[in-house]
Amino acid sequence: GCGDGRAPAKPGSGAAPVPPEAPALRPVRLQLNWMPEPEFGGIYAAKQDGLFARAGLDVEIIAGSAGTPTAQMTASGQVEFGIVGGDQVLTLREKGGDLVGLFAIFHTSPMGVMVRADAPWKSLQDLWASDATVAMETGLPFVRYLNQKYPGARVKLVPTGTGLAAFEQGIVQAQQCFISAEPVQMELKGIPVRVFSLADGGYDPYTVTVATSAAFLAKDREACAAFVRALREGWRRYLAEPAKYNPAIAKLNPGMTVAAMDVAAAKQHDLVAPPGTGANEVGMMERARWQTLARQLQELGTIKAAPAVIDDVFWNAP
Amino acid sequence: MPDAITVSGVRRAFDDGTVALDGTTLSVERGSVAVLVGPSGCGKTTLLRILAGLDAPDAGTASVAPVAGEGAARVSIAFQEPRLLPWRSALRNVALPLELARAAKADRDDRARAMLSLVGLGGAERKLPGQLSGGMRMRVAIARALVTRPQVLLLDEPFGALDEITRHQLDDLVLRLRAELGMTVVLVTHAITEAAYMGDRVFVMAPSPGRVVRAFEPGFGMRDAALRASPRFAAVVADLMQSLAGAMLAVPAGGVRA
Amino acid sequence: MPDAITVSGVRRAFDDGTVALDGTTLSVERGSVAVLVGPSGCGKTTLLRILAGLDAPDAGTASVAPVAGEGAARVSIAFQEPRLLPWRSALRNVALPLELARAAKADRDDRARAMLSLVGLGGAERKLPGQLSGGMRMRVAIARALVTRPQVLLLDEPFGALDEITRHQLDDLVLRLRAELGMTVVLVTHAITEAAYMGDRVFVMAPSPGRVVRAFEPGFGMRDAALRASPRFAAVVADLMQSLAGAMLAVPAGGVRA
Amino acid sequence: MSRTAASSRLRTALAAAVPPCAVLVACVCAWQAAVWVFRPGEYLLPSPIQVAQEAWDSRATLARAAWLTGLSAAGGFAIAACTGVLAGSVLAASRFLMRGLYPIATLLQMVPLVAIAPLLVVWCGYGWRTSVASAAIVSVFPVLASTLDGMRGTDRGLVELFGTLRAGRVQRWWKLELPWAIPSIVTGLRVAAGLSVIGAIVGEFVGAFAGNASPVGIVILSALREHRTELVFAAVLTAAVVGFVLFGLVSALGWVALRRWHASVG
Amino acid sequence: MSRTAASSRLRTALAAAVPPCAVLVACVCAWQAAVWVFRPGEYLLPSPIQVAQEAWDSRATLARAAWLTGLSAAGGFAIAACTGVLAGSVLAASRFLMRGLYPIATLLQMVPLVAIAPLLVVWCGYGWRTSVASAAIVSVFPVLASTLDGMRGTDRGLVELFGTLRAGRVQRWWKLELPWAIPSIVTGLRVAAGLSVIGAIVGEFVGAFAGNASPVGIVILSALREHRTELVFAAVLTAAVVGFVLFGLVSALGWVALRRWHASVG
Ligand SMILES: Nc1ncnc2c1ncn2[C@@H]1O[C@H](COP(=O)(O)OP(=O)(O)OP(=O)(O)O)[C@@H](O)[C@H]1O
Ligand SMILES: Nc1ncnc2c1ncn2[C@@H]1O[C@H](COP(=O)(O)OP(=O)(O)OP(=O)(O)O)[C@@H](O)[C@H]1O
Ligand SMILES: [Mg+2]
Ligand SMILES: [Mg+2]
Repeated sequence: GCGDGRAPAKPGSGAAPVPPEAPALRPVRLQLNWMPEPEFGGIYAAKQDGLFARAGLDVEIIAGSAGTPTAQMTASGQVEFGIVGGDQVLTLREKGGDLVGLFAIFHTSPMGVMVRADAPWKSLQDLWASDATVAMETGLPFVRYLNQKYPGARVKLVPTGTGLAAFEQGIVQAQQCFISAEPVQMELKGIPVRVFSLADGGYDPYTVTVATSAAFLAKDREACAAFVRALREGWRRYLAEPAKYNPAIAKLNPGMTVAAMDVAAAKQHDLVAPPGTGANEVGMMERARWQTLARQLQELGTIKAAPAVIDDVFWNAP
Repeated sequence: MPDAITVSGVRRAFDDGTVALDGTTLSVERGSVAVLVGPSGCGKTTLLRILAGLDAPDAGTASVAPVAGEGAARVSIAFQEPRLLPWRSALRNVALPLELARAAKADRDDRARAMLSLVGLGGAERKLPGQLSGGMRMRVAIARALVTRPQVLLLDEPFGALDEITRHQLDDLVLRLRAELGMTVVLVTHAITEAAYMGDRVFVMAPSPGRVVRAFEPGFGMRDAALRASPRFAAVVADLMQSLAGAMLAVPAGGVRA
Repeated sequence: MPDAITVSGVRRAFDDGTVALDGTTLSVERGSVAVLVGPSGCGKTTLLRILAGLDAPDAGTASVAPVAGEGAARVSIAFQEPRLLPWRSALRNVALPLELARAAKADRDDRARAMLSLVGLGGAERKLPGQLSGGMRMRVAIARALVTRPQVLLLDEPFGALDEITRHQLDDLVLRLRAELGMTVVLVTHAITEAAYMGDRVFVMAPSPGRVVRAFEPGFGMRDAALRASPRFAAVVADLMQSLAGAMLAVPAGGVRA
Repeated sequence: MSRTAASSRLRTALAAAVPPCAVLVACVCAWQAAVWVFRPGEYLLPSPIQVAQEAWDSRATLARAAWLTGLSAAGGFAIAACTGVLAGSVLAASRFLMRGLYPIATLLQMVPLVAIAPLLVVWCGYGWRTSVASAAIVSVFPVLASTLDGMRGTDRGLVELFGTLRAGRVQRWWKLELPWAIPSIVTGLRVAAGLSVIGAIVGEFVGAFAGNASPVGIVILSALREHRTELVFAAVLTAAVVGFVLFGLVSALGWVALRRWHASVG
Repeated sequence: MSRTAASSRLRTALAAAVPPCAVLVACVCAWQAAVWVFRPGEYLLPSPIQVAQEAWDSRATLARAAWLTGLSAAGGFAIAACTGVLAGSVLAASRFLMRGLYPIATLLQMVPLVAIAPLLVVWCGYGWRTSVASAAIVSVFPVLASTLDGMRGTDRGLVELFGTLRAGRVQRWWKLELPWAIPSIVTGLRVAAGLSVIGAIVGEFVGAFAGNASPVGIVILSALREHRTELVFAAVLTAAVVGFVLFGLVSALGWVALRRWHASVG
């Protein structure tokens, strides 16, 4: 497979085999926060096509799972790069873990709340005023955000640990989701759903972000830049032709079929690269978005103070 | 009197090849005292276990004739070790058989207390087994065997850990209860004088394999202190001693090893 | 000869109020055999445990004079129960003290085997304790106590579960080893004849509380089968029996209860 | 007389408390020293002082969480204790049942809770029932195993004795095997007491309501996601306190049950 | 002679296998019947036939997962077994240590793994090390507790005997207390064998894996996420099989160790 080993790219695994006389590749590790899925499609595309190798890097992609502490691993230098949430960059910095965002996979946050199509609620506000049972990952800032935005909430919050079974069974009436994932599954099962987007609701962080530690960035800015450039090219290729890469990714994920990946890839396309995004703009982050996030988190009480210099928090590689 | 116990041609061989009993034959009249003597390891305990139904012969038959009365009280055994429940006081250990037979609480405590004082442990009712001396523990076990007033009593060297005077008292206690209840008694002992004193019939056993080599009737009617001092008694003891010495030298009869 | 063991004014009261020993005084000459007799529960085991260092007197002193030689072999005790390791064969149980003293393997097996055949268990080396009869287990324990060739030997009713002939053999074995090793022996026994035969000195104890009520010297030099049959011997036995009966009736000397 | 006894008992109890306290203090000091020396970053390992500060600040939340989780754990423990002792006794009574059911019982403890969470939530609903069920499932096996073990170890001689006394099966169980197995059962219960807390917390991870009154599991989950490591540690310590209380109760009960036993064997 | 012995031993082994198989078949039938009668919905409780079908289809994935998780569980179990027996022995040797450390040891089993995952992953790094550590943490306490328990139950008479024979502390441990405690330790190890599998899986839930290594925990998570309940059940059964193999190995070892013991006490 393409995920393992630090050996130079193998013949047949990509478009551009590395010439043997090339200088030794620099080994770096990238820690995912979930199993291999289309939301990491560009990463696998870059690996498969030898883009990392061409950039002088031997990238080891490490799959994560439900509780993998990628933010801490990245901040402490266990791995060079990790997938974290934008809000994690800010909260961890306050605790002494100086993460820096390098590449935002989703331009628009894919977070949403899904209800059945025939549910009575017309908006998040409606839902929050009801006494419905809602499955949410409490502790994530958006839950605080909703609670603060719609005060006097009566909804009953429960964990998401049952997967979709409780939603399907009707025991929970609303469920936190990635717009590109759970709703698709429900529709494939013949259960029509509606989704309230959180981004539309005013909370739109860079939800899936490749980050590194400030220390590594300071030490090896060039490697970081090379890594991000390869990643950007990988994403460009993946967005153009996900079906070319999905079979290899599916091999690494025991639970997900190629067909499911193809659907998810299609659904996420516009969230990663909204119409009109230039080829060199995928993954680029805006200062204003980070500033808004910092302000929102401060208002929620998740962080005590916004970072003094917002430019320390992220770095758009040239 | 009919026989209460008949053992005929019993053989018992253990897994490791030891033949503990072979061709053992004996019978015990109802209401009489049978004594088993023999060298250590000659199969006395094995035989008693077979009679108590705790072990089964590989060949031959052993039967304890059924008698009237409540089932539980029929056959009583005192093992070579005390086998007391360590968490129960002496009194409650003695009361155990009555408790298991669902006797009324007051009744069983009274009977247990009476039996404990008959074995000389009047003051020790509330002691736990760990607080008793070796001989006291054995006496608790004897009291437990007697408290049900059984019709067949199997005693495996119960008095070995007792001083001679206490032992004489318990000998007389057993004889008295025998007379009262018409009890059949099988007693294993190493004390030749005790064998002579107690036995209506004494069976001398020889080892390798265990078997009866002599059956002997001392023929004493009344037993009392005077008997122990009499020359008749001394003669029987000497005779028995001779038999025992003979049994130890007996040629193994088909035994597998010494 | 100097005293190997001195006990003076020893008192031992247990938590539950039982006074097992009070004002017990005795001494044992080096190389002699002291015998303790007394009714069941009079504190013999307690006294032996104090001598072995397993229990401590509440008042008074008890001392076993130090002797030359390896420490581990100094004092040896055979308990009233066999106390064998259930997972070790007879041979390996006997070899245990040598093993703990780090003797060479071949040597300790030889010595253990020799001792086992001296106690009459020549064929039973490989049996586990669960496969031995009660008397055989006790003999294994005795062999274990003797195998280190100790200088002080404490025996707590070790021969109670043995037939008289085996018992006589073991009596003679102990006397022989005593002569060979210059061993000091303290023997607890319930058999008056054994007390008379073995004892250079016999201490008669009375209960409630336990104490020595008579010290007695049979004064036999050579012991052999002829001695047992002699009238001298019978007289000593009768005398001892009398003392024991007296001890059982003795007025409690300040004891808290019967 | 009785006054002296009472005061001496108090002194014994105090003396018993010294070693764990000493070790605890040593541990805390070591932890603080480690934080000073290695500076692992607050987001990884906060110092005991920070944790104590956070615990104090969140005392109301933590106390409520401890109460809720404690109830679930205690309920699950009680169910596990009864079921385990009964099932262990039944299994000990029959060779066939033991061979047939013991392996099935081991299955119980090998099912990751998250895999059966949907079933559990559908059966028990959200709320305390799920965490009680989870606590019971997690802690039943040690009780069962140690009961089985203790009963099967009953002295053969005493079993024979009961046979000759024609004791019924129930009598043998109640008067011989159960008392004999008590030391072993108490050990099993001790293990179960600790496990029931973790079981309750894991149950809360999938099936508890989050709100003003959140149990420990929810507090831990939220704190983890907010990177409030001090609060995570404070909540874990709260769970430990709950566990200790349960453990202490079991030990005390066990001590009472064992007292006579030990008096007799020791 | 020896041929007969071998064949009779085979027959005994077969006879021993009958009860669990019978019970297993009964359980599977009951499950199938429940699915037919209650129709709970495939996403909640698939039928055994569906699970078997899925298990067969994913056999390569599951076999690999079983191997990876089995290695972690076995590694963690081995660590827990050694640590538990040693620590239990040390604690049994000293009243002070027991009082001081036993409570601390119970703490270990009350810490939800997810709470210390960051520390664990940062210490152990990614890959199998985290799941081995997690398996060891989860299963060490039962071993410790049962070792302690077994050793403290050593016959007082035999301890006295060793005292009079002037045995050293190590000799007493090795030649008396350890053999005496073996039945109890084996029970603890059995409990630990099952727990180590769940520990490994929970470790996988928080761990990270390079390459295409998907242990059971990952299969369960991704199947849950993808709503493939049959695959979840198939993976859970795979975990159970791994657990049974470990359990079986421990039982077999225990049987060998106990054989002489039982021969002697039984
Ligand atoms: N479970 C067993 N396995 C193997 N051999 C055994 C077993 N039980 C007893 N034996 C052997 O059977 C023989 C007779 O044992 P038994 O206990 O009946 O002797 P005994 O006459 O009662 O001896 P003692 O007077 O010493 O109690 C002995 O050689 C003993 O080793
Ligand atoms: N641990 C204990 N707790 C309370 N009382 C005890 C304890 N050990 C012994 N005793 C009591 O002390 C007295 C003497 O006991 P000991 O065992 O010394 O008697 P003994 O002379 O050896 O008797 P035997 O000949 O029956 O073995 C007995 O009354 C006994 O009940
Ligand atoms: Mg016998
Ligand atoms: Mg005694």
